[in-house]
Amino acid sequence: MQLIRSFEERSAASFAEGRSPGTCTCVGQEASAVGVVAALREDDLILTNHRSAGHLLARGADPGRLMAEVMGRATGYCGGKSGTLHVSAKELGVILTSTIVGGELSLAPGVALSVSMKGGDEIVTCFFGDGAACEGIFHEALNLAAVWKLPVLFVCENNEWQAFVHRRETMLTDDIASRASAYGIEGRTVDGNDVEAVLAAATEAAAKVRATRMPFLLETKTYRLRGHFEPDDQGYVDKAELASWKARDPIAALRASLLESGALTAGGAAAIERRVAERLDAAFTFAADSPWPSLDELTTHVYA
Amino acid sequence: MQLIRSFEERSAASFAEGRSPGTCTCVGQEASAVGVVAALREDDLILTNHRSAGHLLARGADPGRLMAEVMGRATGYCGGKSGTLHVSAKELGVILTSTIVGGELSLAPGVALSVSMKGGDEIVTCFFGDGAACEGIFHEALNLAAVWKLPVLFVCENNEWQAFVHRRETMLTDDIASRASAYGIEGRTVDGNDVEAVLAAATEAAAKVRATRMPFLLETKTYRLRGHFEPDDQGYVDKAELASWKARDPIAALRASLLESGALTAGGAAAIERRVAERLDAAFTFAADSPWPSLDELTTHVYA
Amino acid sequence: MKTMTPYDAIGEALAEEMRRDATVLAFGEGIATKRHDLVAEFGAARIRNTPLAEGIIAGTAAGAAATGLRPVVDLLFAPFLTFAMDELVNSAGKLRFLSGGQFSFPMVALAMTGAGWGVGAQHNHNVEAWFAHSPGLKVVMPSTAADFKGLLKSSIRDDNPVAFFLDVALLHAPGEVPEGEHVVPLGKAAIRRTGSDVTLVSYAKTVLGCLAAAETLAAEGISAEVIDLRTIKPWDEEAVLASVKKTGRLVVVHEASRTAGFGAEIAATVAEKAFEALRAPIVRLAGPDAPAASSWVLEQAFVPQADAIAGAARTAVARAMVLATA
Amino acid sequence: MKTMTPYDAIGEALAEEMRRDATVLAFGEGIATKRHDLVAEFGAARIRNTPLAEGIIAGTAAGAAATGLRPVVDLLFAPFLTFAMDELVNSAGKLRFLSGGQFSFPMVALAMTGAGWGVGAQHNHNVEAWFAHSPGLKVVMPSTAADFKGLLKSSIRDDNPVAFFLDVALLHAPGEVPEGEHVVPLGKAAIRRTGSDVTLVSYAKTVLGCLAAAETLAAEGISAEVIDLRTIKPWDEEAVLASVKKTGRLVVVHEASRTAGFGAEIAATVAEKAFEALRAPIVRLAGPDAPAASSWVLEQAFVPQADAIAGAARTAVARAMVLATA
Ligand SMILES: Cc1ncc(C[n+]2csc(CCOP(=O)(O)OP(=O)(O)O)c2C)c(N)n1
Ligand SMILES: Cc1ncc(C[n+]2csc(CCOP(=O)(O)OP(=O)(O)O)c2C)c(N)n1
Ligand SMILES: [Mg+2]
Ligand SMILES: [Mg+2]
Repeated sequence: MQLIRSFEERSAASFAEGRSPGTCTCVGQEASAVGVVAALREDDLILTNHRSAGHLLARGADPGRLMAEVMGRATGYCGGKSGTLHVSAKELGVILTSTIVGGELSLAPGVALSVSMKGGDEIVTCFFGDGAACEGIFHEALNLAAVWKLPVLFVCENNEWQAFVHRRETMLTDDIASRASAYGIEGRTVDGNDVEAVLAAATEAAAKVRATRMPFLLETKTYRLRGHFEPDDQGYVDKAELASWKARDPIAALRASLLESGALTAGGAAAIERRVAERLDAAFTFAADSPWPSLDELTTHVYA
Repeated sequence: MQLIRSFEERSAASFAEGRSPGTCTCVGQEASAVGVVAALREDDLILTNHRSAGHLLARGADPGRLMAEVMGRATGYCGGKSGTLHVSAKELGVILTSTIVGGELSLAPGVALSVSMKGGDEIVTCFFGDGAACEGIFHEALNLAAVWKLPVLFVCENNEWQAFVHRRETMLTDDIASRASAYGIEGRTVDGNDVEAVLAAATEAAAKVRATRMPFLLETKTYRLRGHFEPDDQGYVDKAELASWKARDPIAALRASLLESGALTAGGAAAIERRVAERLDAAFTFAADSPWPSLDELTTHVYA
Repeated sequence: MKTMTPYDAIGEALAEEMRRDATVLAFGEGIATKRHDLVAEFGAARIRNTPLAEGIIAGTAAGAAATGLRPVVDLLFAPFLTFAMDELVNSAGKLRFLSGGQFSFPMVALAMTGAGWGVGAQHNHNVEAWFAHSPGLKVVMPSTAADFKGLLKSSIRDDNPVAFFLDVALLHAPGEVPEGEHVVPLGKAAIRRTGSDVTLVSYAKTVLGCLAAAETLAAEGISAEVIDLRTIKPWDEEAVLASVKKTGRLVVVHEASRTAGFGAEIAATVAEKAFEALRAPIVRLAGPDAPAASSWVLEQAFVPQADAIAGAARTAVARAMVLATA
Repeated sequence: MKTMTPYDAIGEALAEEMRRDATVLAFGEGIATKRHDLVAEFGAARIRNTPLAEGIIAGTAAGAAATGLRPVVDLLFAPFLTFAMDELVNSAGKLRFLSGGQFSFPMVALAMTGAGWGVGAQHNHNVEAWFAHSPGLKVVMPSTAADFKGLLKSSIRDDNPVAFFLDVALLHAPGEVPEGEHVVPLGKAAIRRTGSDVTLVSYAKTVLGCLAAAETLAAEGISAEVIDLRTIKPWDEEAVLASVKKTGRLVVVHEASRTAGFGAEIAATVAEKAFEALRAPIVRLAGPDAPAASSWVLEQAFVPQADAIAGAARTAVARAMVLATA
């Protein structure tokens, strides 16, 4: 979680200094990413979206290659062609990332169909936002996955915002998980800022999907603490709402609880921060020193 | 109801004789159309779909102009440009008919928005099928109408079929009305073959929409007694299922109950059939004798 | 040779490819109902009916294609593709490139279109040019039963997403198909008739109009070459340029609306690459810039007819003579 | 004259038209957040945020337009239009025709596109040709701040659905806008520079490349005419044909991918209607047949540059001289 947080904060700072393009950071949502990804098997597949750094890093992505991709360099996961918004890393099982909101939902059932037809027992996890849950493709994807009995763990990271529109402006209900019943499947809402709770809920949900080969809709309630896309002064955000969520920062909460239980010492926490900082120093240097793609790449990878 | 039934049966016969193009008949679904339309005010607006003859005739459409449209004649409601699948009759308040499944759902909220912005107390009724309820636009339309508080009476005519696919192959749930809760609105299911029940439910639902300016999802459970689109031998239809619904024919049921209660005599019933037959004789003759559109019409009405 | 309709040729292509390759499967709204022979042979897992939702049908095909399957999806009529554009264009068309080549999308999307059924512009809209303008996709539109079969087999084997358009007017008209394995490569035009005075380039139903026009013209001593593109993207530039360099005159014919139709691409390419060979203005004959009406008479009038094609060819030949003697 | 960005010019056009006509309203994903000055003046009913669902945004606009309102919808980026194609193409584009003229659809759909933000092909895809090929729609793509304002006002007043594309590279670059009422008619090109040797036709950001190329060419004694189409559909055929009849040479430039791009329509029309005037092959300069990459260097290289435009013009002028002396 600290690695994700620091990666995103450095990414924002690097943007502010004009050294890298803007990104959609997941600051505040780290517990959701880490809790869910930790509940998966290594051979399970993941689909994510424009706000992907948490999912990728939780899955073990190299921060250097990730930042290189953000910067559009040849050494990035996608050779610089993706940039920040559609980073896939097939070697990690993080595939088919689309920045079209709802794109991940449209693709996940097909990936699960491949798994099913091969007879494997892997499951497919699909991360999407509360905004994506407003797109028609959400409805189509959940319904098809239910009718075809496809092993998809749908994870809605409900962060209360859809770019510059508050979730409350887009739906009358509070929960998205409760929509599961419309498709005849199970759903559940969990505190997305409590990494232990997310891990427990995701572990249970993943086990159900694996055993029943039926989709499951898990909703993690969390909050986007930075803006939508750097730069974003969040001038449109209600200050009280933001403050109340800042007070529930998932990393601060985990640190406090670990310190209290004695599982972590102050020295240990500092050591983690130091290690993260060192790793990110190296990563950002690697990225910034990486070459640009050659102009031949304009037309490669268009046709197979 | 008899007019609709006879219109559709003659239309099918006329197709079989090569005198008119194929159509999507609504045989078996007359009670749903008549019950709902009778519950509306004359200034309420209606959107329908490919299976529209019932809605149009219930609203008072001239069977001659309707058949002329099916036949692609200049005297049809749309000058023959629509043909059977997208008949609108603005003069009757039956507007924006689309044969794209889900098209009616995409347009209805905008019509209701116009009504709302003008401050009128009309409501908008949108007829669609159980198949349309699988399209993403169903989800988007109900959600937008709910969030924007638009006066739309959504009427799902659940006839168990989506062209050549049984509804059970397309969803795990039995009811569509229960999806209303996902959007924070009210929904209700009614026996779509019982015209009195439909009228009562639609009257109540329409009153709620008119009073609250909130959408409502009404589901009429009915059955497509002829095939999807003429010709259709229904070879793929389960015989027992078809028979059980034939036994619940809405017109036969109504006739029996009216005869029993004494509200209708055998002579009265025969008189109705005779009047309908005369009217349709004239209508089909009018249509068949009507001129084709002139070739100039190829490029008229493209741009305003 | 055997005689069969394109509809049956498609069924045969599907069956053969499913037999050959266990990763091939097909799904769509009613395909399992309509092609029950395939269900009988390959089972319900490989021929599936779907919910009525084109977006997720196409998206599921794309997700499956990227992870080891070769799906064929039946999206019924071309205007319904409007509900599947994100999945076809943004996902299948672009995610190979945006991922730096990590994925490929071997899939085929079938869609009917064209005049012939009298059901109007929401079933009949020739949008092959949209897909030709969308990078990463291939586009096929056959005119003969043999090509329906052979091109579908190639499309299924191709590692790219293919939009495969079925002209409804052709679908149930029997034609000859070679016995045994019959594969037609993508991107190769067929010269349906050789000629030396004027080149008629077309695809799908209007190829028949070109052939009829060529017949008429022959009787008048005008020798027309008829090229059936078969694949719209990649299209066989070489064959068309070679023909125009020989004849000096080009008439391009398609049913799709003229404005920004694929005929414009053909004409523009020739105006750039065979300019010196041209002895007359390039003529495009195409549907009007209007939706298609249902009314039978209007629907038929929408499609460029043999008479008009012959007329355009005659004018081209005459004009060239004037220019040559000027 | 005052100086403002196209982004602000759009705001001004919206405000003026909303003041003038109470049926004008605007909605989209975040428009009420971003344009809070309009909310303040016109109220929350006329400037609305929407759920994240492009299909129903466009469909609601179509339904409202047919029943008395004049909606402007902000669909953000052009690739998101893929979720709104049914509503724009099948409903707004066709239901007027299919209903025999019972409805009209006075609505505007705004979408950004083009290189400039480094976010790749799912935000940057120039699809104006799709809409030009879709009957019933108009298509606008301005290059100057004044035109952004004046063409948006005309689009709002037009009784047809208009797809209005905003080139992101231009959106925040200040330019001059006339004071007071400023309306630019749809369908009229602007001659940005007159010339006699070669015609450069373009729209949106590549107009700037053409102007820079014309400058370079002038220094070499080559006189280039630069035409900014501004409206893609209906496009100003007359202006282009008149220019080509004068210069005898045509270079068409746009950022959209070359294959079946709108440049093909322009080239094909000229090859048909001004054939005898042509003194050199028609050249199209366009983006490659590939998605746009995010990486800055690749994104920039996608767009035809002034050097290449000047080069093409030089070749055209030289070739024509060769032909003339042959
Ligand atoms: C189809 C589509 N519409 C709009 C956008 C622009 N956009 C990018 S992210 C975003 C908000 C997404 O909200 P949500 O799904 O809740 O995800 P979050 O950003 O909150 O993680 C929007 C509107 C897009 N990328 N794709
Ligand atoms: C978007 C779209 N997909 C497919 C079709 C073809 N089609 C026409 S009617 C129909 C079945 C519709 O089922 P339903 O919505 O239940 O209505 P019903 O026909 O049963 O009244 C289908 C698949 C279409 N017209 N539009
Ligand atoms: Mg969100
Ligand atoms: Mg049905």
